[in-house]
Amino acid sequence: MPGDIGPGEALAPAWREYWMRGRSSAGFVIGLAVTALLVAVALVSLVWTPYQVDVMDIPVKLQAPSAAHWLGTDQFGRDVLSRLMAGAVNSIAVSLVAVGIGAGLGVPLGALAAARRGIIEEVVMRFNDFTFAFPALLSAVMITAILGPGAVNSIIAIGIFNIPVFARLTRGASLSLWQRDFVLAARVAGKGRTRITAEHILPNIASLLIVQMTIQFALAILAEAGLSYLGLGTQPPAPSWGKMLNEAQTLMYLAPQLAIFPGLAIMGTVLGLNLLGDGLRDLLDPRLRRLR
Amino acid sequence: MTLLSVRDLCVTLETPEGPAPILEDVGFDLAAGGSLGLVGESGCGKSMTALAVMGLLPERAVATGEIVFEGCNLLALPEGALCKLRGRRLAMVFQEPMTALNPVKTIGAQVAEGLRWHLGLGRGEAEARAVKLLDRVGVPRPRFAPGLYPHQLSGGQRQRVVIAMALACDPALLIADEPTTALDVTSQAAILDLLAEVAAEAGLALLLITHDLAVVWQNTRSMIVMYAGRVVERGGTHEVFARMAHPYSRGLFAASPGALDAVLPPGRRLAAIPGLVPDPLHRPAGCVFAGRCPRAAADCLPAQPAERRLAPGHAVACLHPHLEATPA
Amino acid sequence: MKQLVVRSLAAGLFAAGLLGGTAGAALAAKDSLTLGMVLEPPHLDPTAGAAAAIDEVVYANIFEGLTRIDRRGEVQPALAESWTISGDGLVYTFRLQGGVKYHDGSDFDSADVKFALDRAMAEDSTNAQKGLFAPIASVETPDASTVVITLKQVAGDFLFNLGWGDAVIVAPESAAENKNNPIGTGPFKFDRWVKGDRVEMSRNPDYWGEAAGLAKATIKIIPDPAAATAALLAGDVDAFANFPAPEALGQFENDPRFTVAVGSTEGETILAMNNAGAALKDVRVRRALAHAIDRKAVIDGAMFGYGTPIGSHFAPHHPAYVDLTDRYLHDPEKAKALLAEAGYGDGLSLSLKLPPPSYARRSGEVVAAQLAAVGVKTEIIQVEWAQWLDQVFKGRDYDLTIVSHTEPMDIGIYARDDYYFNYDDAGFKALMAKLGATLDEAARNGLLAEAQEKLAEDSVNVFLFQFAKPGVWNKDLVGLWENSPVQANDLTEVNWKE
Amino acid sequence: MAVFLLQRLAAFIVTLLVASLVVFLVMEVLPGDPAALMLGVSARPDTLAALRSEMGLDLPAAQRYLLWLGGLVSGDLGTSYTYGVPVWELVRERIGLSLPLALIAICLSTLIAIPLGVLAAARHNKPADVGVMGFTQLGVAVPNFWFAILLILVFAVHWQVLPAGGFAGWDAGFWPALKTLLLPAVALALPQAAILARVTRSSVLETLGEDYVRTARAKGLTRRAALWRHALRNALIPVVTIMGLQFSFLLAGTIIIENVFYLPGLGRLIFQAIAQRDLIVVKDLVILLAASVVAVNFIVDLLYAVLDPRLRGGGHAG
Amino acid sequence: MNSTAPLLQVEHLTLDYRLPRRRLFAPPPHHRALDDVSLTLARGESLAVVGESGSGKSTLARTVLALERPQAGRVVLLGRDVFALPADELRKLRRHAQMVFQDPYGSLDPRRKVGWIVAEPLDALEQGVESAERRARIAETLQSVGLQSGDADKFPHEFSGGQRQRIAIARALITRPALIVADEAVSALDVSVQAQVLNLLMDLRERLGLSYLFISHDLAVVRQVADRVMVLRDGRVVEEGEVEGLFRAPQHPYTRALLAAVPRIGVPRRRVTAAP
Repeated sequence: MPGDIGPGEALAPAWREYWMRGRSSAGFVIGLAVTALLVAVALVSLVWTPYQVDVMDIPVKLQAPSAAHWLGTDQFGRDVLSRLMAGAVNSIAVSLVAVGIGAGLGVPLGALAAARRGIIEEVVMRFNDFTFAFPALLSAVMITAILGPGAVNSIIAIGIFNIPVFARLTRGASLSLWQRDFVLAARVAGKGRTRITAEHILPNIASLLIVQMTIQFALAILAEAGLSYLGLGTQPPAPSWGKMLNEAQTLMYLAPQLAIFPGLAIMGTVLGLNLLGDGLRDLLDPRLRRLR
Repeated sequence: MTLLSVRDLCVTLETPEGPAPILEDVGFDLAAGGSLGLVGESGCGKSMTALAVMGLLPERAVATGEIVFEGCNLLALPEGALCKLRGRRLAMVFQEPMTALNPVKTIGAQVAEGLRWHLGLGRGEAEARAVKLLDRVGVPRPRFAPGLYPHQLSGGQRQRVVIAMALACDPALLIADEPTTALDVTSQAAILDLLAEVAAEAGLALLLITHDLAVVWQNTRSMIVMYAGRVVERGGTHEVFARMAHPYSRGLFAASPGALDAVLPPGRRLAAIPGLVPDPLHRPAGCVFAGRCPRAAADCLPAQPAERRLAPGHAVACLHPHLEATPA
Repeated sequence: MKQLVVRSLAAGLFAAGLLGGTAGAALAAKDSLTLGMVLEPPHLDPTAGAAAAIDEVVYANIFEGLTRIDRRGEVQPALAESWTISGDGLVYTFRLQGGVKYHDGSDFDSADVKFALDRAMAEDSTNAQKGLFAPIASVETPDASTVVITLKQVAGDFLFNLGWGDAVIVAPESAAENKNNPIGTGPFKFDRWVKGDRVEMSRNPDYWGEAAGLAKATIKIIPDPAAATAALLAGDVDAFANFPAPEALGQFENDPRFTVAVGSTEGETILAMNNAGAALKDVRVRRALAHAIDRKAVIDGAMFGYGTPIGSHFAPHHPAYVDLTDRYLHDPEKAKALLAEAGYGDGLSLSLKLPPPSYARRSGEVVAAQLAAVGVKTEIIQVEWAQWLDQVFKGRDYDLTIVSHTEPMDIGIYARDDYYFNYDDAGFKALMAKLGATLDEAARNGLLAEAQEKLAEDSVNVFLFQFAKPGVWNKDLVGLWENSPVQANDLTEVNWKE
Repeated sequence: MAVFLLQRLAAFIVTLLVASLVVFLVMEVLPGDPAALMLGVSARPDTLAALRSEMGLDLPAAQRYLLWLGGLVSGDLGTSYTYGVPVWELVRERIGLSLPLALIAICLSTLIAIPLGVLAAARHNKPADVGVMGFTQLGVAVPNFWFAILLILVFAVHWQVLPAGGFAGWDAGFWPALKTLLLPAVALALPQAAILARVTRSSVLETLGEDYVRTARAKGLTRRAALWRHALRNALIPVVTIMGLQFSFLLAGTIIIENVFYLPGLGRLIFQAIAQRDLIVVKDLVILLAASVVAVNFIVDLLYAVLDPRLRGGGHAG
Repeated sequence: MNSTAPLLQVEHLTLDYRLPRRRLFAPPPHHRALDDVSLTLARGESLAVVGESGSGKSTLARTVLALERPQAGRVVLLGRDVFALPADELRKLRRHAQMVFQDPYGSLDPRRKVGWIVAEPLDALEQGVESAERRARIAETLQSVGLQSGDADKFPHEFSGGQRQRIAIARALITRPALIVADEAVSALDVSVQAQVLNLLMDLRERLGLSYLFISHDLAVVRQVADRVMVLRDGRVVEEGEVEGLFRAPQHPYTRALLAAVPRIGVPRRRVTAAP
């Protein structure tokens, strides 16, 4: 929540400056607020939800929003609000790990390609082209066909397709940094490529990576929803927004709220993360007008 | 006859930290067919002056004062009328020939564009004129077909194309903003020669912006020296060089390694100006140069020194100017 | 809520300027029908595949057998005009219909029958129900309109079995091409198959029997329940004989444009258990699970009330049915007690593998919730059919699964060796052998009742409900089957009201 | 340029070869026996064996790979296990839907996105810009399958002006067929349009800051003329890249959208084929899709050369 | 180390850059950046390399510091052939040769504090420098280039271009090298600041006995700081000599054209014919 971070003296000067600048951007503030809300809701749902997430109460199924059930109930009489809240945990967890896999493998690969050039770069880039040649969703469908559907496997599927994104970005940004004089200076100073990568390249692309991570995070949430919608993602009874949409689709005519609320949740989250990403980009490095 | 008369030009730039004064009370005159050198270091506002005259200031900049060109105040003109003047009566050559040309259009089309736009010539006629212009600036057919793209030319050749574009509609004033800074020394000289030639031929006035005193000395009849957004010295080029009255002008002169056609004895140091140019947001109330000035006194601090006439056509904004001749 | 949401959505999208075109609801021509179906047949040869969808398109419409099963599930003459059975029940003599032609104009005679049956029985046959023909010893054709089939042993349901889609009569000239260009003798001719979308057929003018009421029938494949709902509402299809979204039925019932008919099927939906599993081999555990399940809640939750509770593996509409639903009443306390007795008082973890259909997935969720209430933790694993066949059916690598056994009169599966339930009971096998050798109706029914009792007693599986067949169609449409004694969409008698 | 293209071509072939191997191996480890699936639960082992040998599943893996690859090279895609028809026939039927759908979606998104993006850039920080950016933020955030559901709800169910799904077929006439593709195309196009509009905007903004635009303004061109004559073509270069990238996303999008609208297209065919273990169809389709992605990017490379003379080669004159 | 041997000896250096292929089956074309370049630099001597863009002067600078590998020729620093040395030996040698770059904005890592930047060669090249000594060396070096020791805790963006160039010089000095390669070290600076930095370079040379390999396109600057001048054109040495002699009586027509093109105060402009 924006109010939580006051213009306190405790903040480092740079962060304080960022905060002062960030506060003036409406998009950034909204994005930060939405993201913070999402995280807060997810955390709260771990200890408390209005109703138990998985407990069915079939007699009260498909109720419209009411005082008892703010967002109504689903086809098993479960409380939609509670499931949405718990679904946030699922979305965050899946996306976080998937983006973690993507960045964790993609960044080193990209950095390696930029640092070593030659055959290593060629191999990394061919791998990139190769994964890129398959529409991500198609590959995710195949991966889940082999490994079976499930949250873990959808994480793997989404994660794999984040690797080339980060590898490509890291390589591109690193290559231009390798042309910079301060890297040349470090080479003159006798530093090896690995050390230069760690001490100069990565710190300088960190903000770019952070921005890309928020974007990929948003995309991962969409991807998870899509996979769950196709029945390949999170498995019941664990709540997932995509799964909820899938289940709600045939009930659209009886209980449109069942389809509307999870859709809004996904949209709102992605919107918030994108706004946050844009805001961060402008904030951390206004010159980074990366293509989206 | 005065072609261009700039009076009390102030330009303020909106920045996140507040409005920054870039130009303060800049004024000068340029006669038809005359040549004026605008010299100063980076950040002194010389390029901003050129852009103000062209009406191409960045969106965040606000200009006040008067820029009277051929009798009308450009700052008061609506955008449409300005467009009719730009490229037609006013033309400009930029510093970076590498980026000043559109990479996806042929040089012929780019030179012809102004002709078609302002004079309404047809494609064929405009291109025929473009070929003549390119020939004039030293990019002749058949070695350089008008169908070439900018990336197929060297830096010097591109700058010639830019000059051809500027000359296309016979302007009355040509503004050249550091036209040779990005070029190799041999191309530099050739481009300066070309500019002087075409200006003389067409009788157009030249406003030459540069950081190089020697370029001003060789190419202009009068000059102004700018420092931190203000004019500190002005006059006929030869008069100013003969007696560089402002301590800044003199410091600049002494610091230029090639200023004197003599070699300092081994071990002798250049006369560096100590300190830094003040940041536009934190300019001192008094003389902007006082902080770095060897002659500064207490009276320099309270208020901006008014311009003082030293000789006909030679004025300086300093309370303690050098009155002796420049050591040569 | 609903109206409000839809209106504001409509307004929003209209404002966005996305609306193009005008209302163009063309009136359905009165002699053609578009019937929705969930699964697309992989091909159109009923003698070479197990998919119910094949029969649902071609059976009784394009292909016919010697006998046919009518809408009440009774055996009727078809290509065989009549038959006689020898006293020992081993020799069947069929008299064939005269003047029957295939759609390609060739004539039908007894040689075709022999060809078709021999082909199905052959060593390299790829007939999915080869077992149907197992009792046959020989097929002979004394003349062009007579077929004599001799059996190895008495088979009580032989005539019924000949009415299956897998036993239809095909011609030697066209048999090889039937997968894509089915040539049969039925009242409809195959026109074309736009794969992934629809199968089109039209009235066979040369049909030997009474001509079909419809000039044209299109079977449209709509795999998604939501899309099915939308397609009906939008008038893209006229009928769904087996509508896949029970949750939406209430809405169609309230809509004067539609008729909703809930019929019965041969589908027993069961929570199948691996009787050889570490915990599940203990009958107390199996009984505990049976007590843990509230069938009513499963039917309400998963099927929106459509379905009949069953207590054994038997269809309630069958004369031999015994109601055993009170054998294991919903009683969580008793379930816990039984589990404790079996040594699982601290809980039990089981896998629950669910195939794709929504009845299985939804029932699975309800079942999992109910089992959780008695301390049985289930891990739901959703599988595709291919995986289900591989892992559950063939590999028997599962604890629990939910599936509907849709074949008619299939209680015999419990007597099969190595069947996926791992229920290996000599007593039951003996019972089935005895049934196979019994022809007398009353005696058969007695044996069947005994078999039902036995399965319930051993709590082999948790028997959930008999699958309902919710049909939704345009109120002006008559003649569609309400029940589904065999997997078929017999369109012979379908017509539009005047 | 020609060398560059040949090198790309070689890289593409290698990519496709590797892809074919990977796809083949993936299909090998895919659990589930296609023969068992076709014959169902009552099948007997001898029946299964007969079918497996009919389908060629009893050959060693390496031999099957080479047979398949050889078939691909000679244009023979093999025969579908389930449908029993040549895969090429299936593809031909479906591509008549998927390709027009993708093209309509691309056209639609381009027609929406580029003007919006240019408008936003031209009115940088003005209300029009803020509005366009808001729209694009929403467009990027909306899951396309959800948007598709909303479209059905409004246009097919509420107003009943457009069909809820299905494909009339081109033989039903151009307009009826187009009508059935309209909603799917819109659902596919909107998120793409949002992304494209953002790219266009930032690209145009970037080129508007270039020196040559200032040069054009110094020639007397109005802001608008400088934008259309000088900034746009340069700005289109990154836009074309993104359009190339989008093709891949569009293919992925069709898998979901074709499911929502029950369209018999390639996306659903592949989804179905995976479920039915029609391995040959899956393998062929994956390779075809990969090849089309690669081909589209090849076309993008060619387009670059059209847009950017610097890539056309030709050395320095003089 | 033999003290009579020259500090740096470059022998017949030839370096090609590969260009993209133009035809598939032809070998890729080369651009010859350095063509048989030789030079000798004595201790305490300052040699300027001048030339226009593309003349190969920056490539020469990088090759001397073993940042590029030539196709032919040797670079001998302090008697050791840098391209024949194993990697760790080369690293040890690096502390004797450091570099100052053209762009004072690009040559300092914006994410690092000045102290870290200045100490970088020390950290990389000299093992076991204690933190107190390290601090002292940073402070001392900063002071020697006219900055304050407290500046070590600031970031580069808090400094002006001239000050940044001082930081870059401090970084080059911290390992107390014998040779400094200055690649256009003052050409990005304004005239008044340029004079400050040139003066600093001259002071340091006197105080520390440094040798400079001074790469520049600006003949006027070169004249101020160099003992000897070497003129490069298209990768080849066209003329070399004592600075005074070369400026007063250039032998090669290209050198003459270069000199003639420099604008000078007090000398009326005369038409030059640009060298083709």
